Amino acid sequence: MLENIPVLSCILLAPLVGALLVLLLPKQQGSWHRVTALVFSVIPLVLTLWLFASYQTATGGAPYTEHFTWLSIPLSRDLGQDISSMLVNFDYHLSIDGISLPLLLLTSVVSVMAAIASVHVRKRWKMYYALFLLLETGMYGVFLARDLVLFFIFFELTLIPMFFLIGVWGYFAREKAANRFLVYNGLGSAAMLLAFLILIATAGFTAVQGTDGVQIAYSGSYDVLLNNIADPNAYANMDPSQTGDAGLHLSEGLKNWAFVLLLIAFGIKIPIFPFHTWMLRVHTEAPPPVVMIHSGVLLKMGVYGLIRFAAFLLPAQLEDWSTTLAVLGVINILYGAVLACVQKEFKLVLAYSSVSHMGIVLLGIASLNEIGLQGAIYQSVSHGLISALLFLIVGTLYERTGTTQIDELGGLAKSMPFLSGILLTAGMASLGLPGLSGFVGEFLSFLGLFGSMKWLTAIGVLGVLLAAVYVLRSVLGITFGPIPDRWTDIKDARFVEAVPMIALTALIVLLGVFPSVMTDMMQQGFNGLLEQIQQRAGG
Amino acid sequence: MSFNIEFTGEFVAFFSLAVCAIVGAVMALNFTKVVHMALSLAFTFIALAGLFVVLEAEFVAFVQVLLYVGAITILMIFGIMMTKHQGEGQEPSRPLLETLGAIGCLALLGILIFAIRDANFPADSAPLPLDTTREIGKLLFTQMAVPFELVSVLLTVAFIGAVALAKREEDPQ
Amino acid sequence: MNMLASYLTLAAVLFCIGLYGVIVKRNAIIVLLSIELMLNAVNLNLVAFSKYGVQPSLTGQLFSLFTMTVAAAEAAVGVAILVAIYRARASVNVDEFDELRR
Amino acid sequence: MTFAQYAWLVPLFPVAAFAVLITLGRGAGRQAAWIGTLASLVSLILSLCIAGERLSGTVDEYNAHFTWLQIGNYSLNAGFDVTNLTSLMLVVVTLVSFLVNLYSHGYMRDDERITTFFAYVALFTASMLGLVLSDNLLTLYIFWELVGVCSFLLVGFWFQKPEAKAAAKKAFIVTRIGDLGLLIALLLLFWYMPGNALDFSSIHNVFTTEAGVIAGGITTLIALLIFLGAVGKSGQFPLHVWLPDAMEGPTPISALIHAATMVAAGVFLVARTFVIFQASDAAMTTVAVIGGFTAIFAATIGLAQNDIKRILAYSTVSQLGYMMLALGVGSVSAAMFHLFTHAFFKALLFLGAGSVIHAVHTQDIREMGGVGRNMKITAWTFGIGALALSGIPPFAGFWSKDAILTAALTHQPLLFWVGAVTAFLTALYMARLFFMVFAGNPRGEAHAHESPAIMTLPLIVLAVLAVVAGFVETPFNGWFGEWVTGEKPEAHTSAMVIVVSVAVSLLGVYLGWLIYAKGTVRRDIVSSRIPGLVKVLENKYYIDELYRFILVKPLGGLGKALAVFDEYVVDGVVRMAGQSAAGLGRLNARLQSGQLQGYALTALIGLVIIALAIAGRRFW
Repeated sequence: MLENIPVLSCILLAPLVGALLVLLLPKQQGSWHRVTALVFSVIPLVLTLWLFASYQTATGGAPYTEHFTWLSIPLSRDLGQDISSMLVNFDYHLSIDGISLPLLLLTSVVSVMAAIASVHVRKRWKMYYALFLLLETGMYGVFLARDLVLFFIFFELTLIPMFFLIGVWGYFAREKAANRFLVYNGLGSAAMLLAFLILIATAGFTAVQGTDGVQIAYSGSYDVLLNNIADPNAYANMDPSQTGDAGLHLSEGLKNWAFVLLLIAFGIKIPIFPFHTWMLRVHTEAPPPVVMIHSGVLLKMGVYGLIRFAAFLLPAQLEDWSTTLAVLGVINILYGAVLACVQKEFKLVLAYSSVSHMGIVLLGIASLNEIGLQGAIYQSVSHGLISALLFLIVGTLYERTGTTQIDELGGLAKSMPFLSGILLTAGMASLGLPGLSGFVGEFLSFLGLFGSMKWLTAIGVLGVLLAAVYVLRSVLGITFGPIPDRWTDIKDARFVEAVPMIALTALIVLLGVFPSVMTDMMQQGFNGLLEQIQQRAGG
Repeated sequence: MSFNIEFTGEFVAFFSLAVCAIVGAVMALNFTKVVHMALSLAFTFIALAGLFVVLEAEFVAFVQVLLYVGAITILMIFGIMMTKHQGEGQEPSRPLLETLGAIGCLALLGILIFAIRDANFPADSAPLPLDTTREIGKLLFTQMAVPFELVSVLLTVAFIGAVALAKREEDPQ
Repeated sequence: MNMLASYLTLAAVLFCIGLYGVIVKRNAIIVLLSIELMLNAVNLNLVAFSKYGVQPSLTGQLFSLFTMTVAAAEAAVGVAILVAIYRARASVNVDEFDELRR
Repeated sequence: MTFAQYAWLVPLFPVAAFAVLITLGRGAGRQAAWIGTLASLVSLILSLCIAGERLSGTVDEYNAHFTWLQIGNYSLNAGFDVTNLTSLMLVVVTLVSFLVNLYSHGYMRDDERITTFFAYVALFTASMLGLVLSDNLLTLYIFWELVGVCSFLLVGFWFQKPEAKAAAKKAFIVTRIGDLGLLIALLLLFWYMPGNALDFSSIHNVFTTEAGVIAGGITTLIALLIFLGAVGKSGQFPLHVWLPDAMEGPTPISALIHAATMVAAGVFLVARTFVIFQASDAAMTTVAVIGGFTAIFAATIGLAQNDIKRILAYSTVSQLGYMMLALGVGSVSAAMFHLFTHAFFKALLFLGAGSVIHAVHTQDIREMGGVGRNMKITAWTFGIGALALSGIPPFAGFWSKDAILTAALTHQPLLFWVGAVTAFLTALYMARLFFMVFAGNPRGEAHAHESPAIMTLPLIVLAVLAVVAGFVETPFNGWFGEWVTGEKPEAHTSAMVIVVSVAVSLLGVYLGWLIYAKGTVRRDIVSSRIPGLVKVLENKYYIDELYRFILVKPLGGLGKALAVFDEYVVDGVVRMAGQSAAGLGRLNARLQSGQLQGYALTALIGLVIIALAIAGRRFW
């Protein structure tokens, strides 16, 4: 029954429909908007869960793929003798595999939780929920799209709602944070666009022999690019002296440029060391539900992009750059951790800890083996859940106390035992306690990288120690110690706040105890890349 | 540039009319009174009409006189008369704009002349039909009927628009 | 040097003078007139090509007619706008029209 | 069917108890706490069955595992082993845990978070049981960390005390340093072991039968890193600093940590991976030296402390040093034997101390005295524990200490003398503790009274064990060592060891009696002559201060420096770029004057430039 329904499109479009519906609802009915947003966030969750349950590692995402040409523009370049037509195609191509499905799942879970957590939003619900749902569409699109142009569109689509969500509903310096966000990500997008153009212009075409000549079609299709770049006999890889056209040759130099551009583009999103400052502001200034999305999902878009485009399309360059990537990862880990140790603002601690954790993801990618790569994705998912949980707590805390300064808080375990327990659990997950999801991601990343770069791993492992320092310092600072008088009467989490916390905690525990629920699936996703790397190693 | 110019009748006519046109245009920019400027430009338009005659485009020349000299210049003069022009001649100079404008225009001129000189034009030309006016009329109502109609619509719209724009706005009450 | 080049050069000169007027003159009416001059320079080109072009035909003349019509329409609307602006701001100086900035 | 097949149930009962208790939370009444006790009793019974089965010697070692995580060709397993060693540890852990559970019903009676307490204890026990049962290093590491976090939770149980908060933090972070070593050792082993195997039987095979598969340097490195983990957990020098501070937790927890769960993990780990150490002489020497040094070092500190629990804590550090010493000189059986006996008498001592604290509401021994008059059971049992710890025959501690000293004498005579001196010091500080607390006249205001039966019952049980546990292995009977390690122990009938060990212990006790009970020797005999020494000892050799000075401060400084760097350099560059862009924007905004003619001019210039560019192409 469900086989005939375009599931992926439904996932993609449900939030969009929700957004339109929210816009149509009368302004006064705040709760209607909330319910609508929640319902239209739950639909994709149900669908992704169904996908997850029915996903067969043998067939991969093929049964769910949706592909048709959306726009086709003829190019009136002077055609050669045997070329019948030249087209630029814009494809609508959605698919999933073992890499995108976990992230899709993460997106839907975090979205629902953030939608629930949005109860604290106090003004302009209508616009808030409309933008929120639009943001969701963008995120699903990013993880579903298999066309470079489509990916780019969705990637950009996340920027706009985020900009307004930060700028309108944030805290005091919200406009500044929103601007910073837009500037950095705009820069990243520019780099990405350039890289995509290089790739499409050189390797993104198919030549089909028709009855009246060769039909050449340019498109951003990921599969086409993947085949063309991997195939040494493809036009893009042939020596220009053979083809006589220097402009279309994807030379090693050009590949390098494309890789670096992609690294910058996604490095800003992840964020990699010198590009991380925008993220700090977003973490501190954006409203907590938005940070849940941001830290939980948006940063992972960078990881996903890096793996999907930089690693899969240009594995040779990834290999050349892997040491750099690992060094950057180690810098991220230690830099973020050391800075997290001295922050006075809890949200900044979390922001720097995100920097540190994303460094571990980089290590996983740089390891170039299946353990590390899976570790990278696993760590992404796990960090998504953990930081979503942490910011959920931050939101609740701020709602009660009006501050997130560690010095001003303290002893909250007395008045809010439930919240403190969850906070402690989340902190433990964040510092990589076995039995919680953070450990598996960290362990796999380190294990993978250790196979290729021992010393760097040994240095990077220090980050785990520093994680203990900053997590305990901040979490204990908030929950332990004597309680100031003004916090003795604050109430513990309400039911509506407790539900997402329990759900996220349960997921974190589940992933920590049974990691194989996800790793089997991811294994299939990485097969292609690993084959290529092994081929290069062999040849 | 080869200077072996044949002093044909056409050349003499062209040369003198061209001088008139340029002088008229230059003067138009140099006068201080707006009315003088407009009249000077009218002179240029007439010279151009003469050039059209030289180019065997009598009908165009006729329309040129009718339209530019007769209509547009008069329209402009009406415009001048409907608006006040105090402080003419004592414009604050805008040296940057003027210098850059002059440099830009001269550069454009240089490029254009360079391009014209560089281009390869056919040496001889096929003769045009003798009665160009008739031929134009035929063309206008056959091959060019649609553009012609479009232009008439445009004129009508412009007319109505001009009326609507220039009409004194009535009080809302 | 054949005649076509001479006509084109003349047209270029007139065009540039018109352009200079558009850029430099403050009085809106002169600006409008300068635009007319530029259009006329183009007309001259069209007519010259109509006689000396690669394929001499009447199309050039026809197009110059169309251009004139458009010019007339433009002049009419232009003057109308000018009058309207003058009513509002009591000035016809282009450098005082900076509505685009706001 | 054998009981061993169901060994996985042993940790599962406490886990279930934890889940139930933490879900019920404060809402459940005090009686809910019995769930935890019941679970540990069931575990104890099952452990006893398993151990009994192993004692009968009729069943083979049992192993069961499953694939926890399969990644490509690599697989990470989880499973459990039932051997003599693990069954012994199971019994020790469950027994101590059960007794502590019982005791806590009395000790924690008035705490409002009693259910939480029992939940944590259950989780703690479960983690330790999991650690003991693990059949490979990864699973062990997982439980190892869980043990760490549970001890953190329990040390910080009274979270409102700033000292408890600091101690919990310190315990977690310091042990984490050791954990890092273990983690790196794990990574090394994974990539160097043939077949990426991490289970102990493969490790055993590789390092005993296929020696040379892993290079010597790497072996030493792995061994030392594993040892680093053990150093952290077992409170060896230089990572011992957390253990005395961990006394901020409730006293039953101290008993649990010091006797059976947390600190034993380090010794157990080294014993479990002993083949790796055996493959590297350097590692063995390091273990022995660190162990010996820690033993004497902690004993000297113990002499000068005034907090009853801290004295016991340093004695634990010292005794763990003994165990490491035993391992370092190659005697697993002696180490495990001492671990076994130590578990009982140290639990006894802590619970006894808890009973005293419960009665007099202070931990400072200078404010106690004469407690023994009103607390007969506590005093007697505590005395038995103290004698056992001091190594007075025929108490358990004597036999195990004797085994260690014998092993030391045969392999590293120098360390034997270190051990002997430590034995003297141990006897001395235990005598000091005992006499200052129980003998003489009351110095404090509080009126001591005997603790309720639920607290004294565990004391009595442990006291009995502290007497008899030593007889499982005596110089005349090597049964225990053979059972645990599977190897015939070396014949050790060195009369000299027995004589020396008994002599120094008795000397220590006698000296203590002279100073602190009889008063014939003045107490300030040392402090008046060498005040500096006492001060150094009282301040624990300034190790904490040293760490603060060379680690904590620089880290904070580095963090602050980096924060400035981040704010002004990383962000500053961006800000500068941003501001220059904004400046450019302002410049452009001035160009955006609204002047039509300006726009036209710009367009013209642009056109000219483009035309020039196009035309210019012809010339080059």
